Amino acid sequence: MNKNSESVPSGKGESLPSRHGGPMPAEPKIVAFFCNWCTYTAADLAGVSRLKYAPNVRVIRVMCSGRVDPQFVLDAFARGADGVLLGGCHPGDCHYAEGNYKTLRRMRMLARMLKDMGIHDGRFRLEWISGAEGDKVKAVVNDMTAKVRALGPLNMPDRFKEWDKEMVHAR
Amino acid sequence: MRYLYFPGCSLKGTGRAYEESLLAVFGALGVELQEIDDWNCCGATAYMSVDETKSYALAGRNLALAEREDLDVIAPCSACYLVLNKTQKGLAEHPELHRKVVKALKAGGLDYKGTVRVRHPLDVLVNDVGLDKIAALIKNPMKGHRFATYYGCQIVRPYATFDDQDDPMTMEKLLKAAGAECVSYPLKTRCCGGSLTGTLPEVGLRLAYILIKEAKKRGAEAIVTVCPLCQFNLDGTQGQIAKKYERVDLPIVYFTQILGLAMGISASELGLTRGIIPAQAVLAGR
Amino acid sequence: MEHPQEKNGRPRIGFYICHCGSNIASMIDVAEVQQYIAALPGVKVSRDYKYMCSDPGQEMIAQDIREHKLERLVVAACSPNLHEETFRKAAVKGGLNAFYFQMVNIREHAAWVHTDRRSATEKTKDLARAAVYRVHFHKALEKRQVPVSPEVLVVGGGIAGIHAALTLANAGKKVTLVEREATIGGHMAMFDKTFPTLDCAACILTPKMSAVKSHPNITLWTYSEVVQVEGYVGNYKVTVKRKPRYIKEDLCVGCMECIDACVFKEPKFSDKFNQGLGKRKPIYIDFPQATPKVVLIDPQTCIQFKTGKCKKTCVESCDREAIDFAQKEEMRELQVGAIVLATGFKTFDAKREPHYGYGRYPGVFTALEIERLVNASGPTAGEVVGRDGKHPRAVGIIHCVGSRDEKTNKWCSRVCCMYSLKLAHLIQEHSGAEVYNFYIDMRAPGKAYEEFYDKLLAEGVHFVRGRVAEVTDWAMTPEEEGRLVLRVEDTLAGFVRRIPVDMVVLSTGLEPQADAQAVRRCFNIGCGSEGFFQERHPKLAPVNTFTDGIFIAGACQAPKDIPDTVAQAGAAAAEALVLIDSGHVELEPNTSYVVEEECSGCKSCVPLCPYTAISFDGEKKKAMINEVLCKGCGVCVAACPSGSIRQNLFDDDEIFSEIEGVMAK
Amino acid sequence: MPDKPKVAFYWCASCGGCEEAVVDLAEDILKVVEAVDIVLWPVAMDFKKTDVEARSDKSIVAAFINGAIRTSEQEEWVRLLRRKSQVVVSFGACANSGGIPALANQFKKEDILKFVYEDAPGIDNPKKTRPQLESQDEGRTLTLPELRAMVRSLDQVIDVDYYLPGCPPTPKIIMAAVGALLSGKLPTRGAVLSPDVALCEECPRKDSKPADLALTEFKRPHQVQIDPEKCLLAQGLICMGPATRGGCEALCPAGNMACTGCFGPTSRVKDQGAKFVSSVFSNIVSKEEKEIDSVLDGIPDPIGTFYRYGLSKCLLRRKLN
Repeated sequence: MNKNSESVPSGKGESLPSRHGGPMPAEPKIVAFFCNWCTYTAADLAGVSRLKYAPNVRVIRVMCSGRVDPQFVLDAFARGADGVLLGGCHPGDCHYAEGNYKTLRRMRMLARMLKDMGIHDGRFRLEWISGAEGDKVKAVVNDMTAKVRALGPLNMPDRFKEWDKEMVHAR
Repeated sequence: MRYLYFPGCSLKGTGRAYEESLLAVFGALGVELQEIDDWNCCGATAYMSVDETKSYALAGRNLALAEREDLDVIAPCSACYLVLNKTQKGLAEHPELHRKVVKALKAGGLDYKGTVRVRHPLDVLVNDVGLDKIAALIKNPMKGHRFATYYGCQIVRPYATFDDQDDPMTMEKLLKAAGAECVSYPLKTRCCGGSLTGTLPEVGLRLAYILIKEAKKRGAEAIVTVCPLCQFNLDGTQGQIAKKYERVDLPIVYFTQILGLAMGISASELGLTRGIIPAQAVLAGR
Repeated sequence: MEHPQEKNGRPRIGFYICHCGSNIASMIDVAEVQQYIAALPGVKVSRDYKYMCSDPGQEMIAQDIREHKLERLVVAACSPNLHEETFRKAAVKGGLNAFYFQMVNIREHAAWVHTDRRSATEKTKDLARAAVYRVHFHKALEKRQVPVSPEVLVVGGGIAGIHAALTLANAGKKVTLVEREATIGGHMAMFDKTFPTLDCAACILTPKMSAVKSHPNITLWTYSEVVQVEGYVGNYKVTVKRKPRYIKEDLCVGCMECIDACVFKEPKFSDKFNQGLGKRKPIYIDFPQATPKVVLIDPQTCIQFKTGKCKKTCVESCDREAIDFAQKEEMRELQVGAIVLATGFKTFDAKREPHYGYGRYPGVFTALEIERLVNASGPTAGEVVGRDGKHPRAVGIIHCVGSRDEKTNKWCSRVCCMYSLKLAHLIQEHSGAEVYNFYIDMRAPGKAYEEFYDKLLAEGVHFVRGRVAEVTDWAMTPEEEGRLVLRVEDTLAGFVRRIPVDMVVLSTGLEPQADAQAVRRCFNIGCGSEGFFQERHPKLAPVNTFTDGIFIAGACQAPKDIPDTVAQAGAAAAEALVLIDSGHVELEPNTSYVVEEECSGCKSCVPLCPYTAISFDGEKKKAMINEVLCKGCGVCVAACPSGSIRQNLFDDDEIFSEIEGVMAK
Repeated sequence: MPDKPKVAFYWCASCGGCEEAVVDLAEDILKVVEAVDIVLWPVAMDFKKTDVEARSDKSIVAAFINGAIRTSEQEEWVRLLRRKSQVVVSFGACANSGGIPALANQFKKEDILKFVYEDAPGIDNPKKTRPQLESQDEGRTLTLPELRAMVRSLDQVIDVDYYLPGCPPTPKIIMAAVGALLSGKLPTRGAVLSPDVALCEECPRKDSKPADLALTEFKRPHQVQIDPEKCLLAQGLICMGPATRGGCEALCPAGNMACTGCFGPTSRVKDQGAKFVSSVFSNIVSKEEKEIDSVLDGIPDPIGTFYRYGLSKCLLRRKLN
């Protein structure tokens, strides 16, 4: 019989030791879904303008922020993302007329659910960034990276393993 | 309507007439001014250039005292208004500075979150009280009186919070409501020479002379100001101006004094007898 | 041609990473990434190369596809917005379907924005791995071909719109030119002369205006506005509002007898075309060469409209019976393949700089007002006089009003230095006054521009380098009495000067039109942060927008002078021609489709489609997507509660695998 | 005549409803009993663990296991059954995705124990006694299974071959599954033995669903007089039908109750709650954050609503605390 069960889950909110265990915590990874017409273009513009920002974001291109299924957000967290960022066109500016409003509605609900599941609200962010706002890409990425770094690693894959240790044969 | 009141040193000293007229006018308008308990020097001018952090802490203490009440602060003196606003803004924009200042404040049992709004009486009168309410209380309009409005350098620069930086018009609106006329006075935000009369008297005096001469030339019977330092300088240097240039004899009054007169408050209550240059012209017909 | 996939079901993948000279290689260890990806399952070829987009680079890819029987292609290089098409073609050249390819953006999104080589390299590995995971799920697709409507809409009848419309019409295309004002001509029609040649603006513009009017291929709709744009490249449906001018346009010949006959004997109302410096009657025409030469009635000032009790002498005077008080606003629809937007600019509101006294001192004018003053057909017939009727002895021209200013507009408006020189010349010529130019820097980069500046210097116009602090009527000397004094620090002489003048000209800058945001929304294009329309690429696609089939020309894109505007209008017309003459457009195959046997008919998707591409089949009780209407946003795919809608290029499998790929270790 | 195929039924963290469902087969149960040899069924027959242990591996043709995995004992049992069985059928919502018990994944184990043994109304336990894994009684050592820190679906503990969805599975799909099993006509391993189309397909209210829900508020069942004909979502009720696998013949909507999602998602969906949110909330009318929020306020317990039967299978598995 496993006597170790009380330690799972940790009981200290989100906190979990760094995935590398060493003194330096791992750099956070943020998965971003950027819409092709505004935010992805803005990120291109930031590049062309040689703005410098934190290397923590991995951008996945979608045609419209409205393509982003809340499942993608949960899946990104479940696979180890420390933060998830959504970028779409400003309200009223959607290339597809109103896709971003659909995003907004879903994501307001998803944000509540994430909170209820104990994920800090700093880890999930929806931003409207137009194609001209390369500087906003920089500002948002830097700000979010700093905040997520301060929250520490979320590290769901290791948590899953940790949680399953209470079973006789952890799968 | 209730506000906290930060008088600063001038309004208790050389600018007493400003305080008397301000309190009288606000009283007549039913606006309550509650003097901040245990306020200290705002930290104007010299402090800032000697030790910035300390001077922020000094000004910050006043903001901290004010924050204990949930009220806007009225700072009638231009220098106080500027320094308190600068401190408010500085603390909001520089977290490190804010941390240091709060540390100093905590040593004195105070704290400052950054929620205080520092307002100028012109702003409050026009935007909170409203010209309609003021006009309704004008019993004795200043018909036929012509003034030059003079704002000085500090209340619109560098922060133009309630009026245009180059061509402020709030005072004109108030004086018009009081029945007076305002001459076109393009020098309304130029330097009065105040800070130079001590160090470079020649220059300071010339600047004051230019302001007074131009106002007279444009047919103003007095310069109406919002700043106790300008008032003191323009009023107090006219003797020297007479020696060096010519006799000018132009009364320098506060906008609150003119408003008060129009509201039917007596000249003595409004401190109109305190000026070096007698305000006879202003009082004509009352 | 299709290759059989490997036995384990994993396709054979080729991976290529570009150095982009040193653009990428200086910040990303491309060799390390290349080796790392080479070790991933399914990757059969992994290479790095100096310039992947070059011919040898593309040839190498095509060769590898053939030789190694590659079934998927991943290229890590610049943004897909730049070279996605290039590598799709390389794939096709090698015999692979173009959509078995995925591009990884490691230049704009990594090399150029990071400063730490280690973390930029790690990020690149993550992004490349995601693409390698993703291509596994790619499917062979074909672009859709859609026919293009052969007509073009040009919006805005300034010199840009005029030139674009004429170019297209001369190439045999049917063009509709829509202009908001009652006449075409735009700002250029207000000018007297043009710099640096000083040829008369009207002389060079009016022939083009009449060419527009008489061209058999051009339909001219003035006093009209575009209110709605639907559809997509090659197939735009445009709704235009035609405002009533209360004159039957086809009957009026522009004899102007009605104007003479108006019950108002004298012009009484502020004349907008003349910047308020002149007066007009309620029935009027902007200027003698207005095109179309058709009068209009302003219902705000016309007695008949205000009281219904006018003698209507205008009606009596018109033997063609062209006056129609009952005219109503009309909505008209157009079907066009391409749109050229040439909506121009507005000038900076000089009242926003109160220290220059515009609106306070009658002696202060804007440059556009002076254009009308010096114009022979203007309100003073070209005589330079102040509002007080006096001739100025000295005139000060202040440059950069509303330009190069942190407080207002940061940009250089590009034309003000040159038009200030022109106005200086004309004022001096017309009035003999002393003219002062107050400038920050003289900007005269253009053919014969610097020479024009030299000419002005030789003509004795004064140049003071310094930003004017204020314009004031505060006189300090008898010479200044009753005049306007410009206080300025002369930064070449090194002291503050007071220069008395009688007339001040504010060289106001160029701004986006007040309704630029609404217009860009209507046409679904972007604006830069300053509000001018955003071109697709600042250098390589200056007249294209991010919406295919919509092109921009002239000052709506950024301030520019007439030669540049005309050149850009020609370019926009050429781009529109390319589109139309190709006869069809190719659309990305990223459409969505419903898997019929999986659909429960819940209708959740139906209202979400902005293009009404989704319908509900009442017989089958299933949703259906019309592929022709679908634009591929994917909103319905995300919203299908049972996962029964798929999207080509962005299917769930593809995106989930990308997530897995970026996060895998 | 060869032996009849051996079949086992077992229950874990469940309410007993799944057992009831088997009984609900009515006379059909007799056909089952006729056709198979039941070697384990704790609710109805007296077999011991040792009986099962004594059987050779893979000697049981099929084990039907209901209930979520919450204790060490359940874990032990299902591993044993996995070893002894050729096919394991996860039976019902709790086994499939955690079911109602998995809502406990929103709470810490300690908080649950404290509530149950100390704070719950009606508890009289001044010594705060808690069940112990081991205790002594007259010289004998008594043991109790351990409560795990979280609730798991069956397939989070052992490999599962087939799933029968529902809370509980309906007699119809049970019989279909048994039939398939006995005839050897089983679908691909891992399949859910119910149609892979969402519930709306078979809902009697389907035709009354408007194309555009244009949602402006959500109501809870007690706040509204439910129209028995009209689509429930169109009445502002949260009906999980569009995001829930069909097969139940829309029992709840037919009974004037909104679907709560017990059949789980279709095979194309990884996370039923997230997918439902993605769908229904896109159809809120408002474009303003504040207005949207006030519409969302109509759903006071999102997790309990969207993951009523499936929190174990939420991609995040449990609340972090």
